[in-house]
Order: sequence, then structure tokens, then C-alpha cells
Amino acid sequence: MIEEFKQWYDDRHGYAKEWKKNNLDGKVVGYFCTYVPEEILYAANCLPVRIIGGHEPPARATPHMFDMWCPFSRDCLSQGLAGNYDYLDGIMIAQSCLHVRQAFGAWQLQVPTPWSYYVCMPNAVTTSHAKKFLFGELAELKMAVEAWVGKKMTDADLDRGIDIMNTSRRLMKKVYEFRKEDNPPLTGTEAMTMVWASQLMDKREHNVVVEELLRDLPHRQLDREPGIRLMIVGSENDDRPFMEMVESIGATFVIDDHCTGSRYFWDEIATTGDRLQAIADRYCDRVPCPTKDFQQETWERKRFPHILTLAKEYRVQGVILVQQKFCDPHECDIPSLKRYLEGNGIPCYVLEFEVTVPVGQFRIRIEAFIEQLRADELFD
Amino acid sequence: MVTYKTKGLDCWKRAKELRDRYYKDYKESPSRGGLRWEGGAWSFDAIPQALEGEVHGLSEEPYGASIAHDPELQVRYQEAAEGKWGCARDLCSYMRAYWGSVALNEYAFGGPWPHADFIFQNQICCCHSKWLQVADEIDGGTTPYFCFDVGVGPYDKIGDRQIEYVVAQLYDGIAFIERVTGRRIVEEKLIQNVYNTYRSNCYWAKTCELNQAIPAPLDEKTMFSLYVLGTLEKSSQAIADFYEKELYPEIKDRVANKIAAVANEQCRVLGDSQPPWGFLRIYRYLEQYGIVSVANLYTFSLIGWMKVDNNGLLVPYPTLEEQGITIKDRDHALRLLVEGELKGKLMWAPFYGATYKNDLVTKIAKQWRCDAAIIHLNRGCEGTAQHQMQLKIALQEMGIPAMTFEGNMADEREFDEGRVMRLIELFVTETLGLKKIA
Amino acid sequence: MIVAGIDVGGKNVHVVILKDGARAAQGASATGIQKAQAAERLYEETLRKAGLKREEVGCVVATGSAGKRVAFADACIADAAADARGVNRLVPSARTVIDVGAEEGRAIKISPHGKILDFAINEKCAAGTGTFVEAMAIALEMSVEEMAAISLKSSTSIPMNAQCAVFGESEVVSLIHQNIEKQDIAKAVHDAIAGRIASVARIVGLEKDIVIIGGMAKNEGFIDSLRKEIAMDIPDDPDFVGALGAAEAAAKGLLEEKVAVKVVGQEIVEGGEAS
Amino acid sequence: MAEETKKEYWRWPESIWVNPGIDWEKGTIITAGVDVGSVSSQAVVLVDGELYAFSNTRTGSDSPDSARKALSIAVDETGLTVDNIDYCIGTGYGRVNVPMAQRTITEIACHARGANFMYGPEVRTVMDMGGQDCKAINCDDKGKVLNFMMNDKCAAGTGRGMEVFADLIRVPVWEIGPRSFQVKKEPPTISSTCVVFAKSEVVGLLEKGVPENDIMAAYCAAMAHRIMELLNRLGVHEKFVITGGIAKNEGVVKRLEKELGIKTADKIWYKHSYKDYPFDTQIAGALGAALFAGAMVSKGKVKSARKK
Repeated sequence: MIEEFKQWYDDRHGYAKEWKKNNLDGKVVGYFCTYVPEEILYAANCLPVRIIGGHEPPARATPHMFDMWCPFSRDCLSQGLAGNYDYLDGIMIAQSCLHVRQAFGAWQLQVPTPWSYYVCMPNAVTTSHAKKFLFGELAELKMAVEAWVGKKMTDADLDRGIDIMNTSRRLMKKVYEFRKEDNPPLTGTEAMTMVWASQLMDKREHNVVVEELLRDLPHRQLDREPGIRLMIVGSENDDRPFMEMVESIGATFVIDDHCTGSRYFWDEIATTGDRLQAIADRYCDRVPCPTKDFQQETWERKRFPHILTLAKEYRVQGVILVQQKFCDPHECDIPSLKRYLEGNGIPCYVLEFEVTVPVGQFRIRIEAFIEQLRADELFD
Repeated sequence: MVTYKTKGLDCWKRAKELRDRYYKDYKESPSRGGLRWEGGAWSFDAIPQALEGEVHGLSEEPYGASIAHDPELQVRYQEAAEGKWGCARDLCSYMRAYWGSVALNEYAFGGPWPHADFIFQNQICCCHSKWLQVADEIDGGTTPYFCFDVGVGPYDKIGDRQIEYVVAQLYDGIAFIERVTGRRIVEEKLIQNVYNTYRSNCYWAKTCELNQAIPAPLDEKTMFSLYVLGTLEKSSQAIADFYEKELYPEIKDRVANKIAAVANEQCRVLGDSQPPWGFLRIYRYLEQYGIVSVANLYTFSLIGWMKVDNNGLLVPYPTLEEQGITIKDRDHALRLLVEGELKGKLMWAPFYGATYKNDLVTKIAKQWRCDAAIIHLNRGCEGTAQHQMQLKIALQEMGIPAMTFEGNMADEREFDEGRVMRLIELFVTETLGLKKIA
Repeated sequence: MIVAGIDVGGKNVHVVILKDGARAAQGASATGIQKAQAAERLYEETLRKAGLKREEVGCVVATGSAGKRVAFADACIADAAADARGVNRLVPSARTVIDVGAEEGRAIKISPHGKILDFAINEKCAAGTGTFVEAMAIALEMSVEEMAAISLKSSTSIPMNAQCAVFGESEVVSLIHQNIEKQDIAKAVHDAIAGRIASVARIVGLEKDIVIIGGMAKNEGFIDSLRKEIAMDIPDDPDFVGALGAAEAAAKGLLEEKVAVKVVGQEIVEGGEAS
Repeated sequence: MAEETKKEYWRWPESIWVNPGIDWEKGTIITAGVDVGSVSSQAVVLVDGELYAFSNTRTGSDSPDSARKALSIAVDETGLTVDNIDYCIGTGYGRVNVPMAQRTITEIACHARGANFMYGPEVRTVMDMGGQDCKAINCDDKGKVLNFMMNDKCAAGTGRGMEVFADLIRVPVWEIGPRSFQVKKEPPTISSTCVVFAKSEVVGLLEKGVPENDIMAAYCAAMAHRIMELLNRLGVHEKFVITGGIAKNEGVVKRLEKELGIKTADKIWYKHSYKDYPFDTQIAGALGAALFAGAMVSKGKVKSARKK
């Protein structure tokens, strides 16, 4: 099953093109940020696929975004300029960081796409006003999508959309449960490959395979030493070679906080009350991206205790904080997060990511970090 | 070749006084039983400044910029932020300077770091909400913090829903301020502050509009020192009066008498984003070729409120007097304040897409009669550096020669002067084909 | 009418002497540390080759990163300006010029008259320069020429971070440790730089015809990699184009009236000092 | 970057030392550490935990050969061979290519351990500058790494940078330190961070006729500043020591001490009985590796690989 996830991830474009063939009335929508309410797209029989990079130097993006913009956003744009997403019927973004918004803006001008939409996702998400405001945004989005696909969305459609997303969330969370075991039946790379795939394909199809996986996991045995239990935290991360490298030198990622990982699916939508309001509430209440992680009265953040709880529940021995170069929201939080976790007795190591990862240089750092965590073996 | 009359600004001294007093008042406020709050150039200072008794704010961006004018200080503060606090070197350079100032417990205008009684901030770019969140954390994490969200969409999509969302937050903000300070927000003061905010922002916009004249009465280098007052305290009576009663009339008079900012003006250029503050001599170099920087979306609308009229022209946003509006009460005041900021601050539009930046700046290029554009790819501010490369393409497509150079508004370590001067020289002598005016 | 152009770059000096518009002689030598002397020496030598005396030369224009050090020049023009003039003479149809030298890679968009419309230069880091290739050649323990030659034999493509020259070296060394064929590593290096240069070139829009000049234009390994991204032509003696352009400027200066050139020269020198 | 020159200005002289007071054949546990760096390699042999022999030599393009060479020249005249070694640990940049090693440990752990042995248990911060990177390490009284930091993805201010520089101005690297102080006043530092651009900046200064000593001072100051930035991020605590080649360059060390306001510990063996042994800061990594190997064998954590 993991192999299937990997194939879907590797052949994301092939998959989407195939999907269009089989869903002639459906549209494929590329989205730039996980604040985009996929529920509404599923309700309109669209396929939401997350636009991610190709981990190649984003040479094509240079004329459109100079290089102070984060590697991920430039890589995404570069993929579009290279024509790799030529099958998209539309693109969407929900207001998040300025980097990916810039990639979206350049895309609108430089990569011909029939439909594009900007959801003005509010920032003061901890306030009731934000939920009310987002409700209005979603109502407008709903109308815009209806007009685009030429079909009204019924409550039943919305329920279907919500159910598809919630099921996916519930199932993936169950898979993550297995990572709490002393010797997890799946590696961090495998677990995240599952999540990556879920962002690139029809969740209904994905859910079926996750269910199979859940049946399989109780019996699954990995022929490897789990080693040090690590958590990986950061913004977008689909860096397979890096994660494989780390898990090949005496460690296992047992949990993460990435928008390509747990942060994406952790929270479900309550299925009571007005549907759009329920969706709005979920996106305001979800584990926040640092751009939206502030609350009134105090400087404290909402995401930090969540990360600490995960670290404890999954018995994490060390945390790797991934800092995408130029990613302001996370760069603003990382010094505080590092102090917060270390203050709670969890060692951290900060790594700065570029588009292409110099595995050699990272290896020595990670090896040394792992040695630091298991220093006792060397000393007593 | 024509040479115009030129002379310095009469109100220059006054502008400097107002600025100096602002930073001094902030420092001394407690000694007079006054309160202190931290916010940003875009915070709605009309609200905290309506507190009963004496109160003074510290505006984060201009404070960072003041530090940048002294490279030695700037590097010391930023290295403290990067070293002692451990933040990334590529973050907003004002913010790093500010954090370093807190980390070293130093106030750039003398003395130890002046702790604020509360924080009243707004969120529009990724760094705003974080800026004082972290600053306070470095400072011990005891300052009550309030941050309201103004990221509700571009000027042409502002309706009741958007206004309602921000107003609702402001009510919370007022309750917050009154609770943490134990003082009331005085309605009369609030109403007056909103009138003043309109006057400051609208009259700065009117002043900028006057720069469409040939010769330009103001060059950007001078404008930098003038808009700053609005980024400090646009709601203040003295500052609103300065814009309406001193600056605007004087510039009007300069236009009438063809008094130029630069005597040998013959090539009008447009800038984008903040300049590298430590290297304003670039403008002097340009003047040797008769090049004057006359327009910049940033310089205009960082505080100046403008709107696109029915003919698609960029015009100053009308004052309340011009709209014939009298503020009835607190609620009316808050709504008008929010409406003005959301509809008038065009600077925010590019946050919602490259098309906005291109549309507004190409309008500026036409209306301010610019012959070329020199775009500072500002590694120090992601907000104002939005879509700069798209802008370059858009300007070139409309036949305006454009060059870009990489720099940083407030981190001299990221500015290679020799290299940049080479590029500018190439652009000026080869692309624009200009010769130095002896 | 006899004029000379002198291009003093980071690594080499080039001199071109034009007699009534035709090349009378040209020469190249290493710059070394004392660039002014190197230029002086080469100029003398090239004059001798052409059988000319100093005073016979109507106007001398210098260019290149150290062009301003040529005291005896009547004027000094920016290297991109020299590139534009030189290419415009050799390939009038050229609209985009890519110049990759020892310490800089740049792209220039030019008008049919050789006017510079737009330009872009690789920022801050040495990746994407000839020096980067040299460093890698040393790491591979072979000459730049050998490296160029063997890279052509490679058919694989290894992604490489052309970030920092020093890390480039360590990447090369670790590839060697992984027993990867030197030819494949050589190609990886050329691909990496070609990628850098291509992205600089894209900034000015890649309007046809595209011409590449500068020392790296003679490196067939690099050219092979860059051709995969950009279709371009290479003029003869691509490393002499800067000097040729300077000579062109000298000739033009003479035709107009020399003072003009002198003034231009002083302007630029002052401009340079302003920097 | 380093042009091939007959004379290798950039390289620290090689060194070999064998402890005359020890007869290895009487020893019970013999362990070795081999540190293959990007520029130089070191080998250290311990007999029952005591320093027996070490070598410090250059790294060739082939790591395994460099490792073999380092170890063989260390024990050249002693008759000791790989087969007599109970356990060998490889470390450094080329650690995975140390053929005679039974396992590898990173230079971060090894330098901390080695520094602890060389300078004593009070060492709290270790700065090791290798050719490619610069590591700041905080450790406890056992030499256990508490946390560490390495320079970002740019080689500015690494040992390699200094070598390129030495080559460029044709001054042996060991003379740069002393000469960098023979200046009337501290010149402005080299601004360019990129090694290649720093190079052209230096060429520019040479052209302008700036005295070589001033340029050396400027370069040392620039490097000291880069290191200071890294150390500040980690937090420096006394006893503070510098290992690796750069430690020998007082031009950098003295300026770094000035910037930090902290002195580096004297280069004296902590063990009094070692006071006459040569003190080579470059062997810290290999020494640490050999010490780890010794501890593992004596605690029976690993079994001896000794052949005879």
C-alpha cells in the first residue's frame, strides 16, 4: 500500500490527467495552501490537488520572483512555468503567507489557467469575528464555484464533501496512532508519503487504500531498528531523500508538525449546524500556520502546546526544526519554539532547507544530533 | 537645457521637531504619569491615542528605519537579534533591528529599552503579528498584547462584511485597552483622532499628487522624511495640521512658482519599495544626470489614502469635510476609520495579487509622467517587495525602461554598493543614454 | 583610422586593434595581480604584432572589471556596454547576449543598434562563473579543458547544488568517494552552472538571436549543458568580444569627435568613484 | 579555488610523533582514531588509554589512501600494524572511507571528547574549524556534546577560505597570524562573504598597493567575525577552546577573543605527565575517536578486532 502512495506521489501529474479522463464533468483545481477548503471543491465534483515543488533548482521562477522568496514558493511557480500543471482547470489559494501568495500572483499572470480564486482567509482565527467573516468568504466561494462549474451545490453535496475530507482525516490519524508503538510498523517517510499522496489525489480512492493499510499495520513488521524517536516540525516538507537519509542512520520520525503532515489533517469538521459555518469553524480552529498563530491578550502561541503534546504522546527524544530559507512565519517562531521545547526537556536541532537538499552536509549534522541524543552509549 | 529654481522646504525644520518630540515623548511619558504602547506604522493609533490622560506610542517600522540610518548601530542590533535571540538573518530587517534593540536593552534614542504598557498591533504581512509578539517575548513576555487583522481584501472588494469584521475587532481592542490600562477611551478624543487621521492621510496624498507637476516640487529622498510623521502618529492634531496647513500649502506654492526639487530635472523615475536607507547617496548620484525620483507606490500610500476614480485615475481619497461627513459617535468614528484604511490604503492592494501592483504602479508611471523605473529588490521587506519582478515586466511592456537592483532597506550587510552603482551607471548611461550634467 | 579596445577582466586581458574597421591584431594574456601592468604589456606587444606605434592609435577605450585601471585609455566603458557593441558588430541579428566570464555571468537584451534595453547579472555568489568551474576542475584533479572534454562523454545527470564554490568542491569530492565516474561529475558541474546562467538569461527574456560570449563560451562541456536550455550561437573568439566592443566604441568616438568619448570616459570614471 | 602552485602556502606542516616512554607490545588495549578531513588527516594511537603516537598529514583526493597514510606514518618505525589494533574509529569528513575502522563517529562528538582530554574537564565550549565547515560545540565535564551548531550553506569563514587566501597572497598560512599584527592600525575588514568574491576583493586591495600585512589583518578579522556570529548563536562558555588548524592562526584567534571578550584556554596538556608532549590542536578529532574506541573495548561494548 505504501508503494501505491509512493507511486501516486511520484506520478501526481499522470494521476490527475487520468482522473480527468474518467471524470469528464469534473474539474481539477490546483491549490497553494492547506487553508483552502477542499470540502467545497469535492462538493462540486472537483479534484483538489496541492501544488508542490519538484525539488529542482527553480530556474524558471527567477524572472518572476527574485530569490528572497522561499524556495518552496519559487519551486511551485517553476513547476507551473515548466508546464507540468498544464492540466489544471483552475487554481486556488487561501490567504496565508506572502511567499506562496506571490507564487500564486505570478502564476495568475504567467501560467494560463482558466479559473483562479483567492479565498480571503482571515488571520485573527482565534476570534469569533473571524469565523463569521470566513463564513461569508465561503458563501462567496460556493457561489463562485457554482457559477464556474454551472451547477448548484446542495446540502447533500456539501455533506459529501465534508464526509470525504473527514474520513480521510480520521483514517490518517488512525495510521499515525501506530507510530506511538515502541517499534512503529511504518517509518516517518512512509507515513508522510501517505499524507503527500492524499493531497495529490482523489481522497475517496486514497481512503480505500488507507483502510487497507490500517488492516495491515497490526501485522506489519519492519526489518529495522527504530533507533532514536524524532519529531520533524516545519512548514511544507515533502523532502523524501532527506527523511530517508535520517531514517537510515539510526532514527525514526514518529510524528511531525508540517502542513504536508499532521497539521493538514489533524482536525475534523463538526457535522452539526450550518455546513458552511462548520467548515469555517474548522479552518479557524485547526492547528494554525504561524502566519495566523497569535491570540489576543498574550504573546503566547496556540501551536506550541499542541506540538509539545504530540512530542509527549509519541515519546519523542529529539525534534528537528526545519526552516525553509526565507520562510518568515516559521523563522519568526523557530527561536521561541526551540526555547519552548528545550525548556520542556526536548532537544532540538534547526536545519535550513533549500530547494535541493545537500544530503551530505545534512547527514553530518543529523548524525551528530543523534549521537548527542544517545551520548550515553558512548560515555557510560 | 532648462534649469529650474530650487530651494529647501520651509516646513523642514518643523517636520524634524515633530519627529524628535515623538521619540522623546515616548521615552519620557511615564515620568509624567503617561502611558506607552507599541504598535506599527499601520496600527490604528487613533484608538490608543484616545485614552484619557497622556499616552504615547512607538511605531515599529519607523523605529527600525531610524536605526538603519546608522549602519554601525544597525549591524550591532541585528547581530544581537541573530546571535543572542537566534533568529534567521533573512527576516524583515526593521524587525531584526527592533528585536536587537530590545535584546540589548537599548533605546536607539538613548537610555534603556522603554517597556510599553500594552501592545496594539495589526496583522497584514506575515511579520506584523509576530514582530511585537517576539519583541515582548524577548522583553520578558509580560506586556499585554492585542493584534487585529486587517487582511480582508483589496480596496475594490471592501463591503460591509469586511468593515464589520475589523470594527468588531476594534471594539474588542477598546475593551482590551481599557481593561489593561484601567483608563477610558474618551469618545471626543477618538472622534477628533479620526478626523485627524483622515486629514493626515488625505493631505499627504494630495501632496503626492502635486508631484505630477514638471518640475517636481519634491524628490523622493525628501518625501521619505515627510511621510514618516504619518507613520508615527497620523491621528495627532499637530501632525494632521502639519500635513494640511504647512506642507500642502507650501508644495502647492512651489508648483505655482515652478520651484523644483532638483534644478536640472530632465528624467523622472519611479521607485518601488523602501530604499536602502544607509545609501541614500544613490539619489544624489542620479541627480548628477538630471534624474529625479518623483513617485513610488510605497512613498505615496504607506500612509497616503488614494482611490481610483471613475476615469481609472489615481486621486487622493476625500477628507471627511469633502465628503460632508460629521462624525456622530464612537461607532460612526470606528466605521469611518476602518473604511478609510481599507478603501484608501492602496499600498495594501498588492498583498492580494500582482495584478493590483501592476495596475496601480503603471497608473502612477503615466500620471506622474515617469520616464524610467529603478526598482529596489528589497530583501528586507517582503510586504513592499511583493511582485516586483512582475512589475518590472509590466513597466517594460508599457515602454518604460526598468532596472532592478538587489539590496536591503535596513541591512547594509546585504547591500553591495560598488556592484549596485555599476548597474545603475550602466542603466543610466547605456539604457537611458544620459550624460552627466557638468 | 586606428583604434584599440582593451578588456581587463578578473582573469585575462584582451586587446583588439582595429585599422579602418578591420582587425589589425589582437592578443590575450593572464591578468595576474598587477592588472595595469599586464594591460600595458599586452597592449605594447599587440601593437608590435600589428607593426604599429602608440601614437598612430587614434583612440583607446578600456572595459572590463578592472578597465578603469588602464591609465593610458581615453575612455572606459562598462563591460556590458562593450559586450553589446562587440556582439552587435559580429552578429547584427543578436537581441540577447550572454557573457560568462571568470567572475561574473550576465545577460543583456540589446536593440538592433546594440543599445542595452535590459540586463541581469548573477547575484552575490560565485556559482555560475568560470571560477566555479576552475575550482571544480581542481577538485577533479584535471584541467578545465580535460573536464570539458570528458563531460561530453557522460549521459547521466546528477543534480548538484551550485550554491557555493567551496561546497561545490566538497560535493564533487563526495561524489568521487561514491565512485561516480568523473565524466558524470564533470557534467553535473556544467549542468549546475548552465542552470544558473539560464535563469539569469531568462530575466531579460531570451529574445532571438541569442549569442554567448566570454571565456566560458569556449568550454564545450558547459556549452553543451547550456544548449539543453537555450539555443544560441557562438561567434569566433568569443573571449575577445569585450575588447572588440571597446574598440568599436573607440572608433565611434573618433567619428563623432574624440572629446565626446573623453567626456564619457571621465563621467564613467567619476561615476565609478561615486560607487 | 587554490591555484596549483609548486609551493603549498596553504598547508600546515605535517607532523609525526611517537611516545618514547611506551612499548606498545606491553600494552593490553591498543586503539586508534583516524580523522580524515577535507584538507588534512590525522591518526592517533592509544595504548591502554595513553597517547602513544599521532600523525597529521594532508588528505589526497582518495580518502581510503589518506586514512591508510595517516595511520601508517604515525606508526611507521614502531612495528605496530593495523593487525595489532583492537579497535579503530573513523571520523571527519571522509569518515565513511576509513578502511581500517570498525565504526564511525562524527567529528563533533570526537572533537568534544578530544578537547576534554587535551584541555581538561573544565572545557565547556569547543570551536572546531574544518576545511568545509565550522562547528561550535557545548559539552559537559565528560566531553559529552550538549548542543552544537554549524555554519550555514556557505563556506565563508571556513578553513578552506583561509587556505585560498594564503595561496592568493603567497604567504605561508603559519605566517599569516603573526604578520597580521604588524599593522599600524586595524584596517576595515573584508566585506565580501563569498570565498570567491573575497578573493577578488583581496586582489583589488593588492592592486591598490595596500600592504600585505594589512590585507592579512583584514582577512583574519573578517573570519574572526564570522566565527563570532556562529558562537554567539550557540552561546560561549569558559573554558573555551579552539581545535583544528585555525587554532594555530593567532591572527584569527586573538581577534576572535577580542570580539567575544573571552580568552581561549592555553595550549597545554591537562595531564601533567604529558607536559613535554607536542600539543597539536589538529589531532583533537582523531584523539577523541581513539578514546571512544578505548572506552568501548575496555567496557566490553565491542569485541576486539585484533588479528595478532
